Amino acid sequence: MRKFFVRNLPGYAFLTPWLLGFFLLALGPMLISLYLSFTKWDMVGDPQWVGLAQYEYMFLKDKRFWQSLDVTFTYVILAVPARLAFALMIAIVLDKGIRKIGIYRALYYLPSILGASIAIAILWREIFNIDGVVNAVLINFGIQGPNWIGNPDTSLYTLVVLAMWQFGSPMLIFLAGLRNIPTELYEAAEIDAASKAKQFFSITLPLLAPVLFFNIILQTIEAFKTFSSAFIISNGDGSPADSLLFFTIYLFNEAFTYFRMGYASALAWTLLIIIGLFTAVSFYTSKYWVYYENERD
Amino acid sequence: MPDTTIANHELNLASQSVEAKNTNAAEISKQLRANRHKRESRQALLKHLFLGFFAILMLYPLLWMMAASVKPENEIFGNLSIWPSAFHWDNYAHGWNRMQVSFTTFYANSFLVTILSVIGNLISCSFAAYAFARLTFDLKKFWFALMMMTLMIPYHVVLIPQYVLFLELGWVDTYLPLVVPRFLAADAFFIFLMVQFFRQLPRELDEAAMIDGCSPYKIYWAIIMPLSLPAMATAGIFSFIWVWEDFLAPLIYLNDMNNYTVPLALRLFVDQDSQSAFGQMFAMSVLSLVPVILVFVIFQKLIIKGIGMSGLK
Amino acid sequence: MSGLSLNGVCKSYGPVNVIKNLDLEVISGEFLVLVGPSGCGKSTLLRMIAGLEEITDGTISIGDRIVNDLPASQRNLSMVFQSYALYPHMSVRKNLAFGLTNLKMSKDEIKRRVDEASEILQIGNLMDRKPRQLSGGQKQRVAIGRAIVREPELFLFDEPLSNLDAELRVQMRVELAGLYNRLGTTMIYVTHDQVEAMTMATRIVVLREGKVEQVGTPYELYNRPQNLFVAGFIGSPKINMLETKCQSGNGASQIEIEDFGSAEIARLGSDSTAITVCVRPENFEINGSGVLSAKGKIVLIEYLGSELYLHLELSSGKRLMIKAPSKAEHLVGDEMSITIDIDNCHYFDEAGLRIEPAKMTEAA
Amino acid sequence: MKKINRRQLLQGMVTGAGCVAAASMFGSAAFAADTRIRHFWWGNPSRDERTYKVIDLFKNANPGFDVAGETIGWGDYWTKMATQTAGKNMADLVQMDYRFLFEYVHRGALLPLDEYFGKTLHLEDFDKSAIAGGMVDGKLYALNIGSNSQVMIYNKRLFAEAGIEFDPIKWNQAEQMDIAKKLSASTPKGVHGIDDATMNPIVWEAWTQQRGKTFYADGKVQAVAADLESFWEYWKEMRESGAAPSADVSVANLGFKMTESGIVTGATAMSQFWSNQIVGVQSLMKDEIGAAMLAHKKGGMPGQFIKPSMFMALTRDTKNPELATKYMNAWVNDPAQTAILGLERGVPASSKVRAALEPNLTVSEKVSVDYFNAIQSSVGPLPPPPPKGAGEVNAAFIRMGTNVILGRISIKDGAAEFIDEASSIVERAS
Repeated sequence: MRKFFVRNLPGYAFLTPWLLGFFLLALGPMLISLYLSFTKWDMVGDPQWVGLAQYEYMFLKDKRFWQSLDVTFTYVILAVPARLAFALMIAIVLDKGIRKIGIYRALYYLPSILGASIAIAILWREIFNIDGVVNAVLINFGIQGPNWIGNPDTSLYTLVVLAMWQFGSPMLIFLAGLRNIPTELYEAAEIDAASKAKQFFSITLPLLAPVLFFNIILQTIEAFKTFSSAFIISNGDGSPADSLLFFTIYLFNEAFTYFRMGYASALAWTLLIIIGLFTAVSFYTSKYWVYYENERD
Repeated sequence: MPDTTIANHELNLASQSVEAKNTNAAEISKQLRANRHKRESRQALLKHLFLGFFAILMLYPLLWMMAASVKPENEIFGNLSIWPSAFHWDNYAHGWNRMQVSFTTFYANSFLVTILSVIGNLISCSFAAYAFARLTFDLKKFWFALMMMTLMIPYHVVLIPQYVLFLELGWVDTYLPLVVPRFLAADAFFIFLMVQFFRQLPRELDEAAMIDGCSPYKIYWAIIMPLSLPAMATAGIFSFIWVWEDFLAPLIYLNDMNNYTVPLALRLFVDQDSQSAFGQMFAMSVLSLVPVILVFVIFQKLIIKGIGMSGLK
Repeated sequence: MSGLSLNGVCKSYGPVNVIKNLDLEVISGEFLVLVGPSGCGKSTLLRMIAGLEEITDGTISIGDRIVNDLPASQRNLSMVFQSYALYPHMSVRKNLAFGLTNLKMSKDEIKRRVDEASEILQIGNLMDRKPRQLSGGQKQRVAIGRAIVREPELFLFDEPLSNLDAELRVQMRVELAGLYNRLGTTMIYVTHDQVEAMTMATRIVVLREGKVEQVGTPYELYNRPQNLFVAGFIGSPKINMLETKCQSGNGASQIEIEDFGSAEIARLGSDSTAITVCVRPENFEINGSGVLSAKGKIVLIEYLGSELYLHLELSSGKRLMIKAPSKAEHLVGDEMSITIDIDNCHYFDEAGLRIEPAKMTEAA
Repeated sequence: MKKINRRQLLQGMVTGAGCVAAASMFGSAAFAADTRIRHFWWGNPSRDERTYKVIDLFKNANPGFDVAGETIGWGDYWTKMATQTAGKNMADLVQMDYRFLFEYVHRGALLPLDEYFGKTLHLEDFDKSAIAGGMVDGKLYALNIGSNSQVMIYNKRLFAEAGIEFDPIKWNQAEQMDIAKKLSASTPKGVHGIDDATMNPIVWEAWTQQRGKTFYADGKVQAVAADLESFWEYWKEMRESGAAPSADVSVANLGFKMTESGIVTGATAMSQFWSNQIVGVQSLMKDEIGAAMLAHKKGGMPGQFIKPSMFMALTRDTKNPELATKYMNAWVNDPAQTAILGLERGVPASSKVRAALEPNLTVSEKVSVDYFNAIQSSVGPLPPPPPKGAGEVNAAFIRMGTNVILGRISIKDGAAEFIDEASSIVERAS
């Protein structure tokens, strides 16, 4: 018994703040929302138990649910690779003996600091308008571009571009990762007459795999949870024509605009399970492609 | 082009007699070096041009915003120029005092909340990370998995239950709902970051300290913390930026304008169906970025170091 | 001063048993070296003694106290790590004093001990540096200094010299031996390097796969290895092992070794027919004329200055290592004949255990 | 009792976690609930300034009582309100919008005001129609603090340059078509006559009423697909003739933001708004603007109506309804307070107050008041209160309108599909 305490006391002592926070701020609320997902609750009266009805409606009848899945998955599939590729490209250019790297690093991080302010929403509309900057450039090539944000066929791409533009944090993480690749490896490859492209694919990428993995996981979770930027650019409701109906925006509107907290909770749990599955699969497959230098534990 | 020049040189070199080669060696190597310098500086120039072009692309929105902050109200929309026809600097002065409560108060509130939150994050997350990375106890893996899962929770769902909790505690319209969760390690990202960092520190240090008579508590304080300054700085800066910009929690929990934080105050400028004050809103937006940019610029080297040492390799 | 005893100590990680029911008595004041191939559990054993590793079963006692559940800091011992484990953020002085301040010792006493240690190790000029400003050898000294200042009952060393270059290693070896002579405290020292073990130990423990193979003085281990493993592990270059057919009769045994022919020796203490004869490289007579002689061709010569090692290939294809005086003139490809020095052979049965010839037993 | 125990338990749990110090540092100041009320509104800097002044006046006049003003922008207002409603922590008085009023009343979040008539609340000088707008099921749930009506704001300079003369109160849809075409033809390239209303539910609602129906009746959708087809065909002609901008330009302003309307960006010569936006639109423009009614249907019924633009409502969570209604009363009747509030929230419903404000109006305020007075005889009755789910139907209309304007669905199919969708939304919500 004494041994049990000696063994566990320090660990749990240090874990106490987190455990408290976990139970009070995460687990408790999540269980409440799990309960709510089996009820109908308009946030004013008392919740009414409806069993699986919310989930049934979601999967069998709700076209907008499937639309929101479509939008979210398309976004995740486009934006995450685009942002990471962009971040990696810039990081590689910055990593190779550039003077004044600090200035560029700061400049490139700035858009990420701007986050999802009202200013960005207004600006983004100005840029992608029918007579905005993008079309002004395109007209020089004889192309009359559409209204990028207003057109349901193109609106999602403007958000992908926004995601690319705010590539600051993955870039920083890549930069740190590149720092840790020993130069000797490139010198050895140079002697082995490997081309730059070959060097990238056979040295940089494999050695960066853990960093890449970390970035992919975090960025994908973030992308699934995308809210602020899409919210302000789509007028808060996923317009035009539901083409920006991200899962979180749908969820938010169901809860806070249409007072369907029960249904919103069911949506939330569905999202949680989707992200959870993705993460589990990523971790499971990672051992086949992520190479750790010092495999331990 | 430069490559062929060098190749020619080398051909010439080969054709010359050995003696001539010796006498000319110094001169030729000087020439070769000069060529290489030229080629390298040309490459560097290209790189700088490329990076500079991108930087401008990156910067344009910020410049536009700064321009909008001094433009006449009717010039802001439908106008992509970053050079205003007239400079309304008074947007800044007027914006600062436009509300019932001056921005001085909003800044003071924001700093109070942000600094307390950063401290809370650093203490509580490093506690949890130390336990996960260094101590042994039952169910460790189970808790770790749960901790990772909290990263995935969509915030809007827990909003209502959390609100009810804080309401029951009588904490609404105080800073407690904003600050206390940070003292309870609510932000799992930082725990994860620190766990990665702590794992990189040699375990022998802990063991040496154990033999030197340190309890786990003292090891945390006397060994792990002093060695984790870069990681602490990284977490501190990220949490500074995120808390400073956080808007949803202050919106939900703060009622009295005297308690508002800067991002919340910015939302007071714009109304959908009557007179808005966009110029002033942009002026204050620009000012609200200043602390964040300063923190980033001053500490960015530490961030790189912090991430670099966090074992993400 | 107190001894240390391990009784029936076991350690397992899940299903893997790293230490198997191990008994060991450490005599107070001795310099005990734990040696063995990597993975034999020697470091684990040391860490269990230190209290850094829980023990699965059995007891560890220091003096009369059973210390199984005692935290490392209360076992009154100190440890020097392979990586030195100096606190990177503290000056050398602070590194030395850190453990003492944890004991709430008076400032004067701390200063006295730190100064003394710095004098013993001659690191007075380094006291205000940080570990990263030190060379490998200096770090090593500081690490030892940190161990000394605590004035413990027991010193533990975990391969402390393996990160040093060859020259420094020899130097530190001498210094450590000097330190031991000066302090006279019990020391337990883990290494995989048998030279370190042989030169410093008062006793050596040879470990393999979590079990003690033999405990003894360096002389005993070299001259009377208890089994084939110890015979093969101790001694450099490695001992030569020869498969032998043996016929034991009354008062005598007849052995037959391939390439060498057969001979009659004193009766072996076993009726086993398959015996392994082990001969150290220095126990061959070159161009000798004994009973057990063989001819071979030199395939490689290692010149060490003071002596030569000849790699000899016998007609059966078996290779032997022979030590020769450095003055001897040999060339690769030369044919030569050798004779086994029968009096300095070791015999092992099929189970790998040592067998004594009768006359030697009588002699002993 | 039970509630207090639960609170104590929670407090014990958390303070036990070592937050005692922090809690005592920031802990909420204890206040007696019955001498303090909270007033929550969505605002902008100038509205907030006026409202806080009014609060101070009230506090000075009523020593011993406290009013806490809480404000945030429109977009965030409803999120916060929903959270507070769920937490049973609504402010005593909240600002309400017509489109959300019925949702909140149906869910039981608001209290009727009838019992305070003649006691703390005096509405003798109010227009009857203005009071009616806040009635639900025969009870007054929301007090009108400003009225408005639909308006077509037009750019006087462009109209003058094109040489257009028209009667802004009487004009009909055929005339509107001609004027818009003429404007497009005679203004510089890129400027069109009118904003496309294909996606505008407000214009569509007026169109329905002009045809003798209302969007909803008896809590069900009454509008029919045929009317919607004719509406969309009308605007299709506008678009295809160039009288309205191309679809690509029109879809840019789905949020119906003032700053992105055609008249403000300069893309068109007229745009549809609510009349309380006139002052705001003028502030964003260099050209002078005028106000016209939405074009009538020749020989049809009136499509426009006068609607409360904002209400003040008493919530379920109030602790002191007497004080709250007293505050409300001063807000709409007290001469000093109404003078400060002015027209900022819309035209006041009290004739006495309107008369008192008259002499001090600015130019654009005068445009707005004149317009309001001019339309009185040309508007129809306020349509019946929308059922639950009306907000969602609005959003569905915008979605379908977007698909129609971009030709992603035919007008016929779009109209049929929308009416179906609207019906099922209303059904699900009830």
